[in-house]
Amino acid sequence: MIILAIALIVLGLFFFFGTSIGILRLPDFYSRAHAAGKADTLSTILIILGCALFHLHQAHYDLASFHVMAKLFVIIGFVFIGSPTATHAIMDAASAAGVEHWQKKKDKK
Amino acid sequence: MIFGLDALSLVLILICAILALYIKDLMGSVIVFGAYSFLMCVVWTCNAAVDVAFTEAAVGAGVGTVFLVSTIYNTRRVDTYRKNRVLKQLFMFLVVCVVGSILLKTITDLPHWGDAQAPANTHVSAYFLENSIADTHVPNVVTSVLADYRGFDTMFETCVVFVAFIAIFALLRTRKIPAKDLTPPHTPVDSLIIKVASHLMIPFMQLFALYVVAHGHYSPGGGFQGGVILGASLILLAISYDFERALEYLNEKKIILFVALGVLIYAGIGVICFFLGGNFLDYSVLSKILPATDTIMARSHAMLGVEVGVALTVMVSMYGIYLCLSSNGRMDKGI
Amino acid sequence: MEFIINYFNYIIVVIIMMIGLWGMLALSNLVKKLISMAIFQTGIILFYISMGAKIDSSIPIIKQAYDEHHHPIHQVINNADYANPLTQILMLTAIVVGVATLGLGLALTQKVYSEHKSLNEDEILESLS
Amino acid sequence: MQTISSLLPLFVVLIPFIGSIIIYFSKKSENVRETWTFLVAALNLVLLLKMAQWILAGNVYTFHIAEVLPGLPLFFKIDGFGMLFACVAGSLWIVTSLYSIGYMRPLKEHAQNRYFASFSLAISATMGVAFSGNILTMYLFYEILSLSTYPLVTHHQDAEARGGGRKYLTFLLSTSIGFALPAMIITYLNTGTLSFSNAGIFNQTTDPTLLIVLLLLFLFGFAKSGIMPFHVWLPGAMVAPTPVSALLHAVAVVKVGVFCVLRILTGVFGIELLSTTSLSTIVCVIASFTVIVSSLIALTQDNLKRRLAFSTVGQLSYIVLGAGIATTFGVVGSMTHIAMHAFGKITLFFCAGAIYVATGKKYISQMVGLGRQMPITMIAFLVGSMSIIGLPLTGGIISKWYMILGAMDAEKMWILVIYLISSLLNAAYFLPIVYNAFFCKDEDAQFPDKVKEAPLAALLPPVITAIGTGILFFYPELFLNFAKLAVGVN
Amino acid sequence: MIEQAPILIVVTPLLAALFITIIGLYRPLYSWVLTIITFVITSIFSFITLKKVIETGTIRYMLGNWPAPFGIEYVIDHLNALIVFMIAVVGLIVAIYSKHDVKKELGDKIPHFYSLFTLLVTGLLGITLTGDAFNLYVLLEISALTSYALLALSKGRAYIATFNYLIMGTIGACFYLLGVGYLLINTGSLNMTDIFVILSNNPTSYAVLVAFLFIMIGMWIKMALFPLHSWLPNAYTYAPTSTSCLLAPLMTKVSVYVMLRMMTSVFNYNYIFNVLGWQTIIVSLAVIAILAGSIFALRQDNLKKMLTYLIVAEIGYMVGGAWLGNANGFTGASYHIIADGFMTLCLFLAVGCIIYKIGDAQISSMKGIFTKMPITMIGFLVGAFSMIGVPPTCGFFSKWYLISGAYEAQAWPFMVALLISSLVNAILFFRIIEVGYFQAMPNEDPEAHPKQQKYNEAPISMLIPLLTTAAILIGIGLYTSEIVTYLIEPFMDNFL
Repeated sequence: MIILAIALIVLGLFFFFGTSIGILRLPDFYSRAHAAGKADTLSTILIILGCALFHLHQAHYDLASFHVMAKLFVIIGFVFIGSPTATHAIMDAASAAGVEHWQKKKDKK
Repeated sequence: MIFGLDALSLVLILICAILALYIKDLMGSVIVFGAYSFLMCVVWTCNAAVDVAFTEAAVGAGVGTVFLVSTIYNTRRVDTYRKNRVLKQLFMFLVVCVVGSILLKTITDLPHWGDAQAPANTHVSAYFLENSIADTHVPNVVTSVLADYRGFDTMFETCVVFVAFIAIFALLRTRKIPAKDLTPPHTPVDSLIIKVASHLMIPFMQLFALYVVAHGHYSPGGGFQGGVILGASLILLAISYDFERALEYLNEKKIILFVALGVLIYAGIGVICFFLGGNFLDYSVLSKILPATDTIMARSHAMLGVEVGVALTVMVSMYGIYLCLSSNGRMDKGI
Repeated sequence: MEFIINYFNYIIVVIIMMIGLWGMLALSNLVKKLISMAIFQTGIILFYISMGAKIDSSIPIIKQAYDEHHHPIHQVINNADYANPLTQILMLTAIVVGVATLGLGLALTQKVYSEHKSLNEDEILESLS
Repeated sequence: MQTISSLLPLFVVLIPFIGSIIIYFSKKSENVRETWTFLVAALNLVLLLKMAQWILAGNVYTFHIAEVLPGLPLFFKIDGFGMLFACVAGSLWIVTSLYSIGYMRPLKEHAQNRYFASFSLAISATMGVAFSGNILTMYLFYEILSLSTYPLVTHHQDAEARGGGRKYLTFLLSTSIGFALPAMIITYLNTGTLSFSNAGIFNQTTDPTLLIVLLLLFLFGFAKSGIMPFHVWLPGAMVAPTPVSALLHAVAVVKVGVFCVLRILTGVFGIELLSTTSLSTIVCVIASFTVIVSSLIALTQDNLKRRLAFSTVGQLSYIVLGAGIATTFGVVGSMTHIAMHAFGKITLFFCAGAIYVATGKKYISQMVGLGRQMPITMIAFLVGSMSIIGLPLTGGIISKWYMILGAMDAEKMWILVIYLISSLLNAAYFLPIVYNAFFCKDEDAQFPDKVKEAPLAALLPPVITAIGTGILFFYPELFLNFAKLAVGVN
Repeated sequence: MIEQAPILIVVTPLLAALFITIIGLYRPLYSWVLTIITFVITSIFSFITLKKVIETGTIRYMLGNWPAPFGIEYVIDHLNALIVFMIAVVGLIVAIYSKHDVKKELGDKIPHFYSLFTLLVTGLLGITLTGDAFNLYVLLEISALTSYALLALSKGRAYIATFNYLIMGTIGACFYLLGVGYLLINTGSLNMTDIFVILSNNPTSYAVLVAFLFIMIGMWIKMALFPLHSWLPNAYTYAPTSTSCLLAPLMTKVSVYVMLRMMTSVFNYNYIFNVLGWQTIIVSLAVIAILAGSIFALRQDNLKKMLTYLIVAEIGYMVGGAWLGNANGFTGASYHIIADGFMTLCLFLAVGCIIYKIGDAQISSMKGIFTKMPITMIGFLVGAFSMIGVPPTCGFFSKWYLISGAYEAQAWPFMVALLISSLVNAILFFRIIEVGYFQAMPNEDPEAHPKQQKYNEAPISMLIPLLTTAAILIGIGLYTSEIVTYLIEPFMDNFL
């Protein structure tokens, strides 16, 4: 169980790493936001899940720990709804404000 | 009490603070400031001040940022005016250095960080910790001190929120047609996704807020935090839909009414107390009218009532302030 | 190292407050002034909170045991086990006061902008003189 | 010698005050207003005389108004000196108001209500000063007097009046606040009391330098006494209408100034202290300097009223000088001189005003040969100037006599010289006027026969006062007794 | 009910503010009546308290019935009972006065104005009464926020001026909070009496000095002592009339009182004067403040702005008097709080009437004002004489005590500054009196003068408060000895 928890957390951290690289490297606003939106959500959920299992294991599966786990799941739900919506809202506003899309450069000749 | 985490976030906080003042784009500095507040929450959790962290997360990072953003939305993002005020800045820097050096010199006189025997931790606060249960049956000492021992402070604190709302309302509220340059650059997005999402979220937020208010006796939280979250849910409503929809729930008159009502509940409980022969805010005498409560439980119940009043005022005033600020007082449309 | 641990918070407090103070006095943009005001206040709040911290103590919520009639069992509470509640309450108040002031300041800023069409102190003073 | 606590003093102060309010709000009808003026003035005089006989019987009136500062009340205490001054002011007030009617009506001055109102307000303040029992009370009424005479001085409300009034208030207020107030406070902190007593409230042990500083502060602080260099306001205030100048220079203002100075010298420092220390000399030097210089300036003036003003400055310093000698005779003389000079000088002013009303002439050079047209006025003028110079058959000589006696007692011969010179100077700047008026005929017949005497209301007062001056020569006891009572000799 | 009077002083206006807000939603015009009723009740309660204090001495009121260091307590001694009474009366007078003016200047914001107005007074009353250092901070913020709002309810330059005031005021409040923090970290208590006891037992450390320093600086910013005064003149000049009439007498004076309170009942008086020994520095600061205030006032041609600079000068009086370190000086300072409160009120009320009728406060536009609005000018004159220090107005007696204190402390510069400032005041006010008295007529013709200006006086509801204040000025002057013997001296016996 503890192994699973640690695995989840590590996975989440990995996606986080990807997110930050994406935000830094990707060419234009939309792709960056897309990186932020998707991978970020996923990694958050994974990490929280890992924490939940970890706490469950630490607390020897008593009632209180399930209580905590329930709370954590609620948080997951919020992130799951909130984060993509926020990303969507930002992108929508951007397009409304008329931010250019990026496309591959044609060669000069 | 993890010193490492504390120190790390403090360093980050310093960076954020400097950045927030350095960045020319106001929106950027506001966002950095939001990050600053969140890091502050971490620090306070490290210092075992969960209630403060909670409040800061809700008020400082949440609502405060919204206020700042809506002001920038109504005014201007970057000010193009450049004037050389290096001299003034240098002079102020000297002043600040003097003050800072005075303060730094005292540091060594202060008790160590985390010293349980420091006078601040022994004299009065010790009494609170040791007698809160016996006096009020409230395990969360913060709540008991907030609402009972120092309840008078809290009443005026609520009053401050009330004042802020009335002041902003009286200042900004106009019924004139907006001037040209104040109209928003683009109309807010009107998308189904956001509406559905907020539909999903708002009930839970409000439920959670009520939990925070009601459960403040036993867990972190209380009137302020719950009230701010309630206000945030309303603000979310106003953001995701438009003001007309939001004002259907709470129109202008209701807002003012409820803001006053919240404080009135608080002060009213106090007044009832001295009509029952006790001092002002002496909840114990309420046991005369509350069924089946001894004086101690009376305090506990009265605290709940007080918290409700606080929550009401805070909720509505945060919402109202947001409406005024983001629409520059026209209350027709904002972000 | 000992010294650092003992006084690190206070040093940071002083630095933060001074940054905020400097910003309030020296910057020309009104919104920046308000942000520095908030920073200044958080500095003070940090000061209070740091003075209330206790090493290896938990949050100030008494772990209370109850008997079957849900009456609290009398137990002796050790002051050192819980963080100082007093400073936290004071700072709750301070935070709320801070955000109230911030809101009012922002409202004023909007009025100033609609009056002078600028957020910059120097520019406004020039337009007045 | 008993102390009577009675309301009479309060009435004497309040009646003119209430009168002024009534007068201010009385309608534009002149008769109503003037009836009120006379009623008030007469009532006041009656009360004064009633008090006077008790005072002469050797009693002292007191009235306790209010204890404004802990252990430092506002209260009245009327002894001979205060009574003397009050009687002078009260009696001359009637004459002056009669005169102002004769002066104002033909010239059709504006805002006469305000004029008469502030007039009686000034009198009320004067009475207050005369009756005050300690420095604080005196200071209070002194300030009220300065402020209430401001509308009188600036009555014409033109640029000239504004300048005069500005000078007037600047000098009076700045000196009283800048010098008198701190002096008073320092005195209080050092002695613990401010009440006058003939013995003086300082004792010999007080630090002499402090005493000197206080003396100077007081002398210049009450600048109404016109001691140089703080006399400037006096000629400046000549822009006022003539009755006002008469009031200012003969009755109320300047006399209040010297009254205060005398009170301070006799009641606060005390004659013994003055005479034993060097203070007396300081006072004498300052005063005699003023006497000589002002008389010399008076010689050069062509405007009659300005000449009179400078002669007033000189005469005031006479009085201060008399007190400065610090012998009983000297003090008695100077106290009496207040009355004598009041009668003499007011006569002169009345005459000047009468001339102005009748002919519109202000300058001495224009008054050549005036005696033929206006004999009565000029005779009155002659009497007045005789009294000022101190010639027999007028009251002036009595007071001068006493002062000279005092100077002899003090073996200060140089003061005799001062007196002599100044009297000669007085003669030099007064007699030519009379001489020209009677014995020179005007070549360019500038006075056609239609010029007659001034109207009766303006003519009567100078005659009355002139007669009064004469009477005072034969019955000087009228005021002498008060003065003797005040210093306690018989 | 009598023993509840102390708290009722504060609670009445608080509740009233809420009711005004609610009722104002439906009946905006009732709010004026409500405000007046409120302040009548408040003044009655504060008078009861004053009487009780004189009879029985210091009253301590435990809020929530918690014992002193743990709960918040109200401490009503002789001095702050008096000041509370003054605040209530001033509130009442301005409330009556404000009727027409508010209608004219604020239009549809009347209920908000009055609820803020009432809350401001609540804050000030609380500041004066409370015995708890942190509670004082909260109330300070309430009064500050309300005053920002009230000042900014005007138009034009008021906004930026108020913004500066907001920044400076927040700095002041934060400094105070910091000082309280240092006190807390040294003593572990917030109750003033408790802190006083602990501090007088313990050896005083450098941190205590810093605490004192920061509290003082905070208060000096709030009361606009000279180098820190820059926010005051503009903020008060461009404010609505009623607002400036309320703020000018109260805000700065209450800060001065807080300074006195801190010096006497939190820190040890001996500690301040014998251990620290800053008095010479601070008295010279006060001297500079007095002179600078007078000089700046001379340079103004706007009457209201001139008065604001006079406030700065008067602050110098009080700070200097308090820091002379002897009984007379302290008496002068605390007496001058009352006296100056009413003087400033009187003058601002008069200026308000003038603005109401003439439209602006430019001195040049007051020609012939004496014949135009005589009653207003009578009130103005009384206030002016009190400022100059003409007996028997109260200004004279406060000067009396201050000068005595300066003489005892051998502080000659302070003494000279006092005298100079009274002379400057004389010049200032007689300049105005001349303008109003002489320049009635374009042509220097006295005959034409009475007819040109026609009688045009402010409404009665503005005149009555003005004349009442004028009467109060003289009344205080005549009852000086009672005030000093029964109220100020017993207060000073506590620490001198």
